[in-house]
Amino acid sequence: MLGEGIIKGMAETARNFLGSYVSDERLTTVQYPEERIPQIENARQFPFLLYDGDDWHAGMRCVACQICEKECPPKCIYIEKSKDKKPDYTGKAQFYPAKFDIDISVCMSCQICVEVCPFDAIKMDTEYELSTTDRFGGLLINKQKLSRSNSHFRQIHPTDAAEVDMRLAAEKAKAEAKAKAAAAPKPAPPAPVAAPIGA
Amino acid sequence: MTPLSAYLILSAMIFAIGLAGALTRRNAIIVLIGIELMLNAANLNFIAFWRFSEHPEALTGIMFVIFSIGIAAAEAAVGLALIIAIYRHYKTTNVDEVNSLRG
Amino acid sequence: MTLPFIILAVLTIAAAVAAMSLRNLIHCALAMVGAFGGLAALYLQLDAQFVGFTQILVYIGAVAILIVFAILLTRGGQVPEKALFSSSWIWGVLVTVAVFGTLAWTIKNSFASQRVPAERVEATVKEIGDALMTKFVLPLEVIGLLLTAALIGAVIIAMRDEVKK
Amino acid sequence: MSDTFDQIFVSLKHWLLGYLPVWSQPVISCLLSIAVIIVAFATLFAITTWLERKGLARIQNRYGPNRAGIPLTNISLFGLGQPAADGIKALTKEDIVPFAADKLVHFFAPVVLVIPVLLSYAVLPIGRNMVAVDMDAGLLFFFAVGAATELSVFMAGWSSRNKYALLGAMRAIAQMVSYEIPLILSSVSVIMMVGSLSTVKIVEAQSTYHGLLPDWFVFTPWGFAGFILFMISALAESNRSPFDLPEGESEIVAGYFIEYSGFKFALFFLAEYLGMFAISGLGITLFLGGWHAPFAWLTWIPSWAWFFIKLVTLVLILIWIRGTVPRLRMDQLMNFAWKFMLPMALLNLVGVAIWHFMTPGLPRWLVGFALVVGPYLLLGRGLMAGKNLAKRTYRFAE
Repeated sequence: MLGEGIIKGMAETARNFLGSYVSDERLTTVQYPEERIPQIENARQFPFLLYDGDDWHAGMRCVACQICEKECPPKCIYIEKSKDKKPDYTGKAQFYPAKFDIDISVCMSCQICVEVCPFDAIKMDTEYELSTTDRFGGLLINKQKLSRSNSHFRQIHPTDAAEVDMRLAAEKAKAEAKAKAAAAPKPAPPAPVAAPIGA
Repeated sequence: MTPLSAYLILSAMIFAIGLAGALTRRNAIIVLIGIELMLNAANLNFIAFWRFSEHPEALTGIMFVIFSIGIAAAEAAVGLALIIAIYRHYKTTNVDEVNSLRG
Repeated sequence: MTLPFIILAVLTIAAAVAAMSLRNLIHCALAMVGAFGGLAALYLQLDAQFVGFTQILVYIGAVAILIVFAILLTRGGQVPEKALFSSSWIWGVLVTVAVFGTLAWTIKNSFASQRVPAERVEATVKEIGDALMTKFVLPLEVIGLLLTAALIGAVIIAMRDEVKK
Repeated sequence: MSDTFDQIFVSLKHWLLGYLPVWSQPVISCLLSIAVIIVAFATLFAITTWLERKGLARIQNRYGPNRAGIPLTNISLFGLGQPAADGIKALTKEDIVPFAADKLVHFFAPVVLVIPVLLSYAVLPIGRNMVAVDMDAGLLFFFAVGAATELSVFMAGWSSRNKYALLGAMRAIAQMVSYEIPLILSSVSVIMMVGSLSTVKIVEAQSTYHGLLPDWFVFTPWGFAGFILFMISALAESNRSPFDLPEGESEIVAGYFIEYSGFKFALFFLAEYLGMFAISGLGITLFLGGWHAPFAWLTWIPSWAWFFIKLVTLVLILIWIRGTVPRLRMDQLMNFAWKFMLPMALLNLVGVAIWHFMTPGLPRWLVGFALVVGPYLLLGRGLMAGKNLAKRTYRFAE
């Protein structure tokens, strides 16, 4: 109560004040638009849709099973199943999403959609500069804008991507072996062109 | 310069307003405000008479007002303490309802 | 009558009327502050600087705050639904009219209108202080005693009696 | 030469008035003084907001505002454009009035807060011959208009119909009423010494130089104690940290101006800072020799410059304190006011009286010193007695 503590504290703050001008190490602030901290590998922002090959529509892995739409806690995913089918990467004909929108103003980046997807079709992106002047339309992102190629996925999450690629390659090999076995007695039908994994 | 009678009439009006409030309002706090207004009207009289007196250097009017302000402050403190005590007891500050001495 | 006096007088009277007639108690208290401020300005107009500032310091700085606190402590912040005026209001009005009539009649017939103000009035703080310490020292002491007694009394009255429970 | 600079504003005003018709001179003279005071202190307000943000940031090892500069260029000027940007933002923001608010009182509260604060500048001598009104009861005027701000704080808190606003207003009033007493008592010590309530006379009484040091009241034992007490009370009166409970963000969001936005919020902000300048200016006038230079050989610097140098120094110290001391709890605040500040201020008055009647010399210094340090040690130790000040232990945390 005699005020020594206050004097001690004032000396400490004065030391910090002067020190911030002397040593740059004290200033931990990152001057954002000019400087950026590299993102860690497990960084995640908002989901995106993966496609194989070069054509986002043909290579889209999503089969419109709508599991993610049902699981999404804030209900920010809107999927409409297509009427026709298109072949997936193993060559099997599958539905595809006629409409796949994510409202990222609602999305809470929980990654549940990624966890539940049986087709490895939806993953988390690391892109964070998504600001827009239109908060209703601008943040409702459609199928085309959500699509990212597999090479992008490999770039942002290398470990995760390698694991997924391995699993998908194994599955494809199995499917091909099965197809071969089935095709062995008869001449094989012209195999549907699927983008090779990791093209 | 404004004549003395103008100040006196003004003071009488403020006194009458305060008196009317103190006599007719039901809330005890407003009654107290009315009493304060009456005291202030008297103070205005003292100051006016001092200003128009023949010996203003005697400072009697000023002194009276200073003491009167002191008393008014004490009165307000005690009055409000009484009102709060009454409110605790009767759960009202309405002077019409506070009419029994029995606790 | 000069223009500043008329303006101040009208404002003070309006504020006083508002303080006595508004429905919301807090509005009444704020209007009362306006009336006290107007009176302080009138004191300044009458060359009583010290008293004017004391009026502001004591009434606006202390009494008004006290009243506002009392209003909130007695839950007077809400607008009452019941009648504003007491049951015997007619007698109050009659008494008021009688009092004002008597006062006005007396003032009108008194020598007050012939009085002229003193030429130059100096009530410096030094003079007031000197007077307080010499001629008026007994009243000053009595006021000090009164204020102390009022302080203790107010605290004791407003204190919750723990003993009864 | 130094005299011309010293009186430059005074002679400028006389020169300007010389061109005007005689009947308009008193009015124009008043308006000029008012305009200069408002412009000077509003500019100081703008600079202080920037200084404060910068200083606090550096104390916390941050950069502080460093972007806003000259618009449409890349020149940032250490973020000096920030006050202008903030001002434009505040002026163009939507003015939101709560639906349940008492509209009239809600509207008037910021206005009646700013007016008394501006009025209090009327008696501050900011330079030689530079005081708006040299009143006989100047100090009383200052405290009287200062007391009027309490009511506007209450108006703001009550009319918002928000419990946090009301709590903040109640806290603010309780704090301002409590700290007004040591504030006035510590200035009474100066009044006792000078024998006048006029701010100009108080500054005159400190005009001489005594050896190396000037005859400022802060360089006497009672004056030093009085200055410290005055500045602590001033901190509390202007609701600044560590006495910023009325607007404690972590408890009651923003206190009494929680429901204000846009320009009205800016008015509250302005009133707070102008109040801080006014009360610091009064502290300078009472204890730090007003506009007098600290050394006889520095008198060539204009008097108004000295006033502003002292003012900015005090404000910087207040910023430093804000960056250091954490907010008090309500009971600590009240205990400090009534159990420490008030007895100290009262005992200080005794010290002044004894100092006044003793002949100058070493015994006077010793007695004066003893009368400050003795009560300080006794009160400080006494308040600590029976308190467990060891490091706090937590039962469940850790």
